Formats: sequence, structure tokens, C-alpha cells
Amino acid sequence: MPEFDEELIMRLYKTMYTIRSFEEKVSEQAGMGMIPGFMIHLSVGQEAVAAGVCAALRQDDYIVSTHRGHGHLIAKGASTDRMMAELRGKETGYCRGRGGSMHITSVEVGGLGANGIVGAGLVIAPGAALSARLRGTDQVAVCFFGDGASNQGTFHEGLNLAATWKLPVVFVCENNGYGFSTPQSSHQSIGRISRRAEAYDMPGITVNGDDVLEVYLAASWAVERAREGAGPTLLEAVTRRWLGHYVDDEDDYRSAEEKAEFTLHDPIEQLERRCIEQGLTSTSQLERIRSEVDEEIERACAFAEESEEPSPEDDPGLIFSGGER
Amino acid sequence: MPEFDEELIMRLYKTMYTIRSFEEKVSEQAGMGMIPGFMIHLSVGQEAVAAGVCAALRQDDYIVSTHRGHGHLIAKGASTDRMMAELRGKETGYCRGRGGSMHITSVEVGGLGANGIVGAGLVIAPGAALSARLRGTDQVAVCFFGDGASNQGTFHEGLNLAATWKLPVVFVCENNGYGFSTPQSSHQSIGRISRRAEAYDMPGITVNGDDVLEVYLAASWAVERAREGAGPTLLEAVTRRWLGHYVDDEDDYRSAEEKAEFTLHDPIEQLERRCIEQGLTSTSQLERIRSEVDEEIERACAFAEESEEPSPEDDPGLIFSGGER
Amino acid sequence: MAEDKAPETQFLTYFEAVRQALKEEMELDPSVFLMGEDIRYSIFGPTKDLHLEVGEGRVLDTPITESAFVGAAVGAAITGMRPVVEIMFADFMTVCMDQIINQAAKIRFMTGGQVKVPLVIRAPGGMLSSSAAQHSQCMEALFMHIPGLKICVPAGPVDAKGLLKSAIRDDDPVLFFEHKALYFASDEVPLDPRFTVPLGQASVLREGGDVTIFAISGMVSSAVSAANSLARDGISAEVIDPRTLVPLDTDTLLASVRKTGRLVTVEEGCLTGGVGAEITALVTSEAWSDLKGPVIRVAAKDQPVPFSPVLEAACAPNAQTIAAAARECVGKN
Amino acid sequence: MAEDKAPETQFLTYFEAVRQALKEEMELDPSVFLMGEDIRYSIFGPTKDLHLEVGEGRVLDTPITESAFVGAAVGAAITGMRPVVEIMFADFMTVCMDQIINQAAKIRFMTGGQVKVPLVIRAPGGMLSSSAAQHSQCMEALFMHIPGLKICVPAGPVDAKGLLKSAIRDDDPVLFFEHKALYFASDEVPLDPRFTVPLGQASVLREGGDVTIFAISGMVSSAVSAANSLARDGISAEVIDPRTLVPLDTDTLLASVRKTGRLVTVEEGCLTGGVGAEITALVTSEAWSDLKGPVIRVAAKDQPVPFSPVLEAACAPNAQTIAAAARECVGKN
Ligand SMILES: Cc1ncc(C[n+]2csc(CCOP(=O)(O)OP(=O)(O)O)c2C)c(N)n1
Ligand SMILES: Cc1ncc(C[n+]2csc(CCOP(=O)(O)OP(=O)(O)O)c2C)c(N)n1
Ligand SMILES: [Mg+2]
Ligand SMILES: [Mg+2]
Repeated sequence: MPEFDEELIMRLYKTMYTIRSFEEKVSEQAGMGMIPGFMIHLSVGQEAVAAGVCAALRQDDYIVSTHRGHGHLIAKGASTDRMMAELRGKETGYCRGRGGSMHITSVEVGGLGANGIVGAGLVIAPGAALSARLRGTDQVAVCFFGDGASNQGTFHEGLNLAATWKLPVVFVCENNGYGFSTPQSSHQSIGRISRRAEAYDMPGITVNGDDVLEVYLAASWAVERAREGAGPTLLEAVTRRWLGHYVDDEDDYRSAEEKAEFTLHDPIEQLERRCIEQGLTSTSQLERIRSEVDEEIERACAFAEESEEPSPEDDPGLIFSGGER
Repeated sequence: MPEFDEELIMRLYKTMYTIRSFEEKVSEQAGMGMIPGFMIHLSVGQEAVAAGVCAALRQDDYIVSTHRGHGHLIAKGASTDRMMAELRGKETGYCRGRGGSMHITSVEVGGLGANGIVGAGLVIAPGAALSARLRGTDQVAVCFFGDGASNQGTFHEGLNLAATWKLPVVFVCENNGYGFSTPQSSHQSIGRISRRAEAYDMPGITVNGDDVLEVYLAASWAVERAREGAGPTLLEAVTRRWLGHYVDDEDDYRSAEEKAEFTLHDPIEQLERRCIEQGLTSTSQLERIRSEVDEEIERACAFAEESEEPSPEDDPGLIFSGGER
Repeated sequence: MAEDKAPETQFLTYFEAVRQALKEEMELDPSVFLMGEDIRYSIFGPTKDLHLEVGEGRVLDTPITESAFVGAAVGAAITGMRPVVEIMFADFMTVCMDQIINQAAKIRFMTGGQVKVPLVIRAPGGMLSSSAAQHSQCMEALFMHIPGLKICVPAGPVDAKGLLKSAIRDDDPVLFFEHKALYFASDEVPLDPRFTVPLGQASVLREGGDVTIFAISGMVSSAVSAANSLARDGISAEVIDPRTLVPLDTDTLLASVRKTGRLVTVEEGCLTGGVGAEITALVTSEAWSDLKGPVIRVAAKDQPVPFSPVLEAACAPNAQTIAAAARECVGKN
Repeated sequence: MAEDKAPETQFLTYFEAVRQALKEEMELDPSVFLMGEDIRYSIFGPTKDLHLEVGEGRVLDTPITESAFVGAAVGAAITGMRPVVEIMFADFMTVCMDQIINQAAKIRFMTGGQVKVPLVIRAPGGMLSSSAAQHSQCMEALFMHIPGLKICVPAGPVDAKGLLKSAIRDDDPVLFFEHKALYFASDEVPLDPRFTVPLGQASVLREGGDVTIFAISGMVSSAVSAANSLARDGISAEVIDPRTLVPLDTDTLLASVRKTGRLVTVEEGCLTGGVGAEITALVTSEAWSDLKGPVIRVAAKDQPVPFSPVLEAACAPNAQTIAAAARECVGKN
């Protein structure tokens, strides 16, 4: 293990734990019917990917996210209170209650949007990267997507465009082995999705997506490469989705044995163990982070709870910026 | 060079020469304004791909074609008279004048259609192959497409589906180095398109697309492989488009030097030379084939000329099979 | 209506009725097969575990590649099969629009009739509990503009079964819009495998003399409720569900408007360029002199569907807004 | 021709007018840039060699991947740029429909207004000498149904220039439908870089009192011809070109219909679910009591566009069919 500074490790830990704590709360509140809708996709178990990748980014870099996007946005620095309010459909939410979980967006932290269309972000991210180049900045765009999305036409088109134009994009495939109920072996004929980089003469790397430091190192390399103008990278992070595909999912397509193994790979516990073994931190320091986070999430819930519903009056300025009809 | 029987070689020669003769006539007639429209895409120079691939097929196998589809259809066995009539927009044409060059189709010879949408065929061909499997036949589907089309999302989706389901498809990329005015180096970051097979764990082969025997051998291998149930192949044939992208194309994006080299690779002359050098046939026998073909094309022109225009009366049965409104 | 022949029907939900239609047609015709994403799992139920009953090879879970499997369905349809594909949410038809608009709809015409395209695309549409802008759309109006596509909009289990069977037997591409909010609606559904509902026949759900309410899909039951409440105010509304938008049963619609002289159209899709626009244009053209006043269109607001339950509810029509429109139409508001 | 004053107009073709608008806006605003397939070559001319004048980096030839570059344009638009992309033929919008319908149109709304989407999609549509079913379509009616998209349909060089400049300066996604058959039409075009045509203002091309002819895009000149021939028969037709379908200048249209009491709508797209359907619904609703008879819709046949010149001509409306409709409308046929 290379040298990591403690501050970074604590930051990664806190990010992962915030995602976990936020999503467990969301799961609980969804179960209680407090969160509208049923299309709420949680990333419990996959926190290391969001945390490791976003730690390699600057605030002004972009991320383009998926239907399973809470973790990405938290890792990029969004506030959990406005996120929670959005999931509850409140006016104080990031999207003023118009978007909800599947469209959660915080442009101020560089989060260009979750998306309800699988694969949609794969062509939006190259545009943000192109925009950075045209504006003369050295911003980088990260595009998160799943193993299932790696079959969509937009994957191919987005990677081809980014490679041809050497755009500063890092394509991060969160390979959790399933597209909804369909195992990877039934939706594609390859195991390592990073092999697909070959088609664009682009570096393709596979990392253990449950090891936040491994993710961070690979992402840092790819981000710097992009920032220096050397072009895009395909980074595959192999991970596990602990919960159902969405909150109401019966998840009967995965065996009990398979599910029992998930927690063995817990990215948070792994980092914890490592820190303590290597004397990087103490149990009590981690404890302190966790309770801080838990409090933050409680505050977020209270904020969301107390916030107003949107007024049913129309805001035409949300459809056309000039409010035209 | 492996042993080829004379009958096969004469067939390949005749096919290539028929395509050449047909298309030169089309070019001439288009120049004279006899052919409606301007979107007529000729494959002069690329004949070896169509001829070599289709010679590896049975009559009941399928081909799915492109905007540049005359050669494919001729090679698959369509009659030049009904093709010429179609290009002239006549009722005796294969598509009763409704389709024209970009949609020329002859289902009776297994030609499932040219297509005006670049990349469209890449997802249709796997369906024809799936259909064959479900019906319990051992038919194979060939999908022709260009280098430009190899960037479309449908390329990725079609190859992924065919590979995942091990469908009997042969994907034939006619790499003529250009998508319209855009050179390959500006539209993708790779040189050999067959590298893209890696993304689907599929064999990828590049052949000299101006050498009809090389094309034939590779296609035969891929077709047999598909027929035996071993799955799809990506076969890239590197070739040259001698004429403009379409009949009115000024073609000012290719240099005079580049164009001057085209005829050095003439697939027809190459086969001719080889046959004579190896004593497979005589100049006079080839001469005889050529004049037979020239006569056939003249007859096709006369047939098209004499045929009726469609009646402007509607045929509702062409929109809905029951003629519903 | 013969209510006494109970053994001939079964009480089924809408999703079960769809499932029964699929199963019956697959049993009747070996060329019918299914493709779609996670259809063996089946989020809304219609194809759940169907492969266990009809055979693994006939219910194919696809990669998430709508263009690929809809394109493949076109390829299969023109080579002798009868594919029935599912787009998990109708909103995703945007990602395979070329296969629908430029291929399936046109290929018969472009080839001069060399092929038929017996393809069914099932797609659940409409709003359902905060599914938000990309999982709530009614796409049927878009496709009415594309010649070559037939369009079914079943509003209940009986029609869902009967129309789907007709759609599968039809030789042309049919877009079959199920409505997510209807999946658990239930009714007595005929069990005779010969039972079908022909495409192009409207159903008159309620007769009336004062105003015609033309409603589709998820809005039909609200229209009936509206008619019931109107009846209490002495307004007699005739409710017509066209069941298929293409072909459209203009005879039934026009006959009704000729009788009532008033028309309200109701749909859950956006107002502008919606189904109601075409119906209005058609009816004002064909029954001008019978109309006593302008057609009133009831539809969703012209905006993306919002996530917030409050806003979502405000976006869609309901029995109250329909009744209000009908009152306005008859001049009793 | 030496004059001391710089000319205020220049005689330009439609494609040159588009080119001038692009060039002027790129010179005025460094955030404007172009993407599309073979746009430096430019099959119809508007962007031919423009990179030589405005800089290589601002006119980008893309791979043949409409989803990629329209998606990228959305990404660029929400991060500070003003992309203008070209879809070589409007028919190909089917392959990037998701980027248009589910992304560009909705992203402002879905994010609660966090972003604006200043994106222009130029797309040549319409029939032109046997381009057949996949290269001839008028797509504008489809998109009218999607809230969040503005739609321009310039019918001549002056509007092409003026509207395109407004579209580029607009903060919302604009679909800009050029018509292939108009590219070589020419007119005196204002040269002042400040000249624009605002979105949402119809133009009244001819005043008249007997009947209003509402015509768009490639049909406007035919409508004017029709009006001229009607005048010879003593029928005075008012011709209105809305210039933009969204926003729509309903005031001008309704004022005209209130005056004439009669309306004919004319478009080159298919009849069913076309622009005319929406216009009819709108006008019959808003100006019911002023209408003396039903609106008549003139449009292309409900069929894919055929290749054969004979069939193609029979498919589209023309000055004769428009005049005949207007005569029928005023009861003088
Ligand atoms: C175009 C499209 N097709 C299908 C869906 C339905 N859907 C939502 S998420 C999902 C699975 C995505 O799998 P993957 O990309 O691996 O991401 P994961 O859910 O595993 O994070 C599916 C099929 C969709 N939202 N959009
Ligand atoms: C979806 C789509 N985009 C663009 C076009 C316009 N177009 C027709 S052919 C062509 C170039 C195709 O290049 P390639 O696939 O290499 O085939 P080639 O023409 O070289 O045979 C283009 C851009 C189209 N017909 N369809
Ligand atoms: Mg996954
Ligand atoms: Mg090419």
C-alpha cells in the first residue's frame, strides 16, 4: 500500500459512511412510505466507488451520474439536507421537488445530474468535457455507469467520441454484476468490461471496487491523465449491490448464498480494519466520525420533514427560461 | 493461394463484373438525369467484398445491407432488370418504385433491405439470425456496414446481442476509409476495426477487401462457424470507394494522388491477372463473361425504360397489410 | 350482458389478463416469442416466470439495449416470426425510436409490400406514484403521426386481453400501451381462447344524450366517474373509449357526436399535439354542423411530469376536471 | 456599383442566410460552436468551409453518432456553451430522440431550474426530389407534443437568418427545421448583425378577408401562390406563416380567423396528428363563434414518402390543392 495521508483516508471514510448512513435512512423512510415513488435505487455496498473516484476530483470537475446516484452526489460534496428534501419531494430540495431520486442534481458541486435513462450520461459527460476544453479550463468530467449500461449504444458512441477527440473524461463502470435482475453473464459475453477500452485505443483498467484506496489511486491516475490532455480512460470497479435493485425489489434472482457473501467485502469495514491495523487512526476517531455523520443525517431528515411541499401553482420558468408558453 | 475451383472463380468474376457494369450504367444514367433523386451511392471499387461474402452464402441465407447496397443485392442473386427498374422508380422494380436505391430489397433472394439510416441494419441482422434459430433452420445472416457505421450505437448493441446469444451472424465491415467526407482517422481512434471484436469476445478478422478470394475464404470460415452454432464474427474488409460518396458528390476531400491509387487495387483486374497467370482461364473466356454481362445490363436498362411508372392511385395495402386506414 | 356464465370468465387483474393473452397466443402459435429487459422477473407482472410455462427459449431476457432488441424484432418479424417485445417504460421508446419510426413503420411500404411486420411492442406508460419525468409519459400521441403503426390503449383487463391477442395476430406493427396505474385493476375476463377484441372498434361505456366524453387508457375510468357525477346533476354523458387509436373507430365517435352535439376529449398525455388535437380536428371537420359548441380538450399540463406528489396530481386530469369540462361544454358550469 | 453607403441588405439564398447567421453569432459570442456530420463539407451548403472563417476548433465534424454529439451538446449547453448541432437529415432525429425528448427538453425542469439548455438543433426536413421514406420527413409536429422544446420553421432566407440568430441567443433548446427544397430560394437579407426575428411572432404574408391560410415551412410559398390564384377568382385569402410553432403566435392567428371566419392549415408533414390538428383544436376552441365553417387541413398523405417522382408528387400538397381547399372552405368549389 502506497502512502496515503491521514486526512485523505478520513475523508474517504467519512464519505463512505455518509453515503451508507444516508441510504440506510432512505431505505428506512421508503419502507415507511415517507418517500414518494418506488424507483429509489440504493448503492449500499458500492460506496467505495463513489468515494474513491470523487476524492480524485476538484470541486469544479463534473460528474454525470445514474439512476443509482445518491452516493455519487454525496461524494462530490452535495449537502445531505437538500438531498433528503429532494427525495421527499420538498421545495427546499436541490431540484425543488421536481426531480426526486432519479434526477437528483447539484450543479453547484459539479453534479450534472442523475438520470432515469440507462446509458444517457455516457454521451452527456463528453459534452461537459468538450465544454471545458472550449472554455479553456482544465476541468475533467467523470461519467458513472453500470455493467448493464455498458451495452447501450450510448456507451459506444460516448467512448468513441471522447477517444477520437481526446476529451478529458473518465468513464467509471460500476460493475455490480447485475443489470436489474439480469446477471452479467446473460447480458454480455465478456467478464472484464475494461476489455472494451480496446475498441477505442483507450486505457482500460479493472480495480477492486470495494477497496476505496485502489479506486482512488486508479481514478487519480485517470483524472490526471485526462487533465493533462492525454484523453479518456475506462475504469471498471467491480463491486456488489447489497440491496435490491430498487426499494420494492423482491430480489429473488440472487441466491441466499450469494447475498450472504456481500458483507464480507464491506468497503467501509475494510478501510476501518486497514486504518487500525496500520495505526493510521483509532477506533474512537472513527467512532467520532460516524456519530457526526449520523447526526448530520438526522438533521437532514428533520430539515426535509419540516420543509414545505412545492406549491401546485405552475412555475413556467422551469419549462422555458423566459417563461414562454 | 489455396485451390479454388474454376466454377467458383468464374462466378466471383462474373458477380464483380456485373456489379461494376450495373453501377457504371447507373452512374451514367444518373448523370443524364434518368434516375430520380441524388442519393445514389455507388460501390465501384468495392465489388470484391459483396462478391466474396455472398459467394459463401446459400440462397436462403440473409443479407442486411446499407445505403450502398446495389452490389450486395446483385451478389446475393437479385435480377438486374428489376433492380434497374427500381432505381428508375418503376412499378416493375423490386419495391414497386416505392423504395429506390437506398431501400432496394429482394426478399426472395434473402436480401432484407438496403437502409437509409446508417447503422440500422446492425440490429436487424441479429433478429433475422434469431428468427432462423427459433424456426429451427441453419440459415445465417450477414450484416454489411461501413467504417462510419462502426461508431453508431447500433454496432455495439447488435454485436453485443449476437455475441451474448451466440447468434449466426457475420458482421462485415466494408472499411473504405471514409464516412462520407470524414476520414477514418477523424471518426475513430483505431485503425483496424476488427479490434472491436474484443469487446464481445468474438473473433475479429481483417482482410484485404480488394482480394475477392481472401474475402471469400474468410467469409466462408465465418459463415460455417455461424452455421455450426459457434456464434458471430466481425470481418473487416479494407477497400476503396472509387467514386464520390453519392452521385453528386464533388469529392474534394480526397486528394488527386489518393484517388489516382484506387485503380491500382482494382479487384476485378486483380482476379483477372491471377486467373490468367495461373492458367485458370483464358482472356477470351473472361471476355465472353464480360460481354454476356454487358448485354444483361443493356437488357435491364431496356426493361426499366419500358416499364410503367406506378399509378398515383394509393395502394393502402402497402401501409397496413389489411389496407386499414 | 350475460352475468350468469361465470365459468366462462375469470376474475383477473389487468396484468394477469395481459399475461393470459401472451400465454394463449404462444400456445396457439409457435412463431410468437417474447423479448425484453428483465421480463422473466417482470417488474409489473405480465411476463413473470412465463418462461417456466411456455419454454425458456420463448421468453428472452435481453441486455439493456432497446435498439438491439426492437431492431432484432423487426428482423425476426420480416423473416417469419411474431415477436412481442416489451419496453419496460414507454418513455424508453425514445432510445429505439429509429427502429420504430424509420424501420418497423416503413419497411413494408419501402419494400413495395415484400414483407409484413407482425411485431407487437408492449410499453407501460402513464403516471404512477411519483415516477417523475422520464418514467411517466404517455407516448401514444407521438406515434399517431407516423403512418404504418397501429396503436392500442386498453383501459381494462378485458380489453387488455382481447386487444393484445388481436395485436399479436395482426400482420402489422402494433404499439400496445399498457397503463401502469391500471395493472391492478381487475374484471371478469373471458377464458375462451378464441375471444379477441378487434382493432378499430370503440366501446361505448355509457350512453348519454348531452355530451360525448372521448377518453383513453388511464382516463377512461375517471371519465366514467365524471359521467356518473354529471348524471346526478342531470347531465347525460356518453363515454366512448376508442380502445385503439389506429385504426380509429370514427363511425362510433361521429355517431355519438352527431347525437349529443358536444365533445370532451380526455387523455393523460400533454395537451399540445395530443390525441385530443387530432380528435378535435377530425370531429370538427366531419360533424361540423352537428356540433353545438367547441370541443373541449382535457389533458395533462404541457410540462414534464414532476416528481412531487402534489405537483404530479396537479399535472394530470381527474374525474373532477373532466366533469368540469363537460359542464362547461354543455354550458352548465 | 460604387455607393457611399454600405448596403443594408444582400441578396442571399436560404442556405447562405443560415450560414451568415451562424457566422455572425459565432463572431459575436465565443461560446457558440458547431457540431455535426460532414458539416465542413456541408451537403446543402450552410456550414461549408465555415471553419476556415471562424476557426478549426469551432466547427467540429463528428463521427456518425447522433446520440453522442447531441448528448454532448446537452452536456456542453448545461456547462456554459451554446452548441449548434446539425442533424444531416431531420429524419435521423429518431436515432437521438432520447437526447432530445428525455434530456434536452426536460433537464431544466427536472433539475428545478438549476440549468439552462441553450442548444440549437438544425435539421433539414421535407421532400426533395425522390429522397424517399427516410430522408423526406417533416418532424416538427412530433416535437410540438414535447414540452420544453422551441420549434422554428423558417420559410425563407430572411426568416432563416433572423430566427436562427434568435434561436442561438435563446436560453432554451430550439429545434430549427430548415427545408431542403428551400435552400436555393433567395431574397434580400438584412446585413445588420443586430437584425433578428423574434421567436413567437407570426408573419402575415398577404392580407385578406375571406379565408385565413395558415402555412408553414416549404408550404408557405405554395400558400401564397394559392392566394394569388384565389384572388383572380375574387377570393381574398390572408396568408399567415407562424415562423415558430413553439412559442406560437396565437394572437395573430386568432385575430385573422376572427376577421375571416375561415381557416385552412397547410403543412408538408402527414395529416394525422400533424401541426394542423393542434391549430384546428386551438382555433375551434378559442374562436368558435367566429368560425363560419370547419377548419380544413391540407397535409401530406398518411404514408411513408415514396421514392417514385410520380408518387412523391401525389403525396404532398401544392398550390392547387391548397387553393381547392380554400375554395371549399369559403364554399366556392
Ligand atoms: C433506457 C433504459 N432502459 C431500461 C431502464 C430500466 N432500468 C433502470 S436501471 C436498470 C438496470 C441498470 O443496470 P446497470 O447499468 O448495471 O446499473 P445498476 O442498476 O446495476 O447500478 C434498468 C434495466 C432504464 N431506466 N432506461
Ligand atoms: C443515422 C444517419 N446518419 C447520417 C447519415 C448520412 N450518411 C449517409 S451515408 C454516410 C456515411 C457512411 O459511412 P460508412 O458507414 O463508412 O459507409 P460508406 O458510405 O463509406 O459506404 C452518412 C454520414 C445517415 N444516412 N444516417
Ligand atoms: Mg449493474
Ligand atoms: Mg466508409
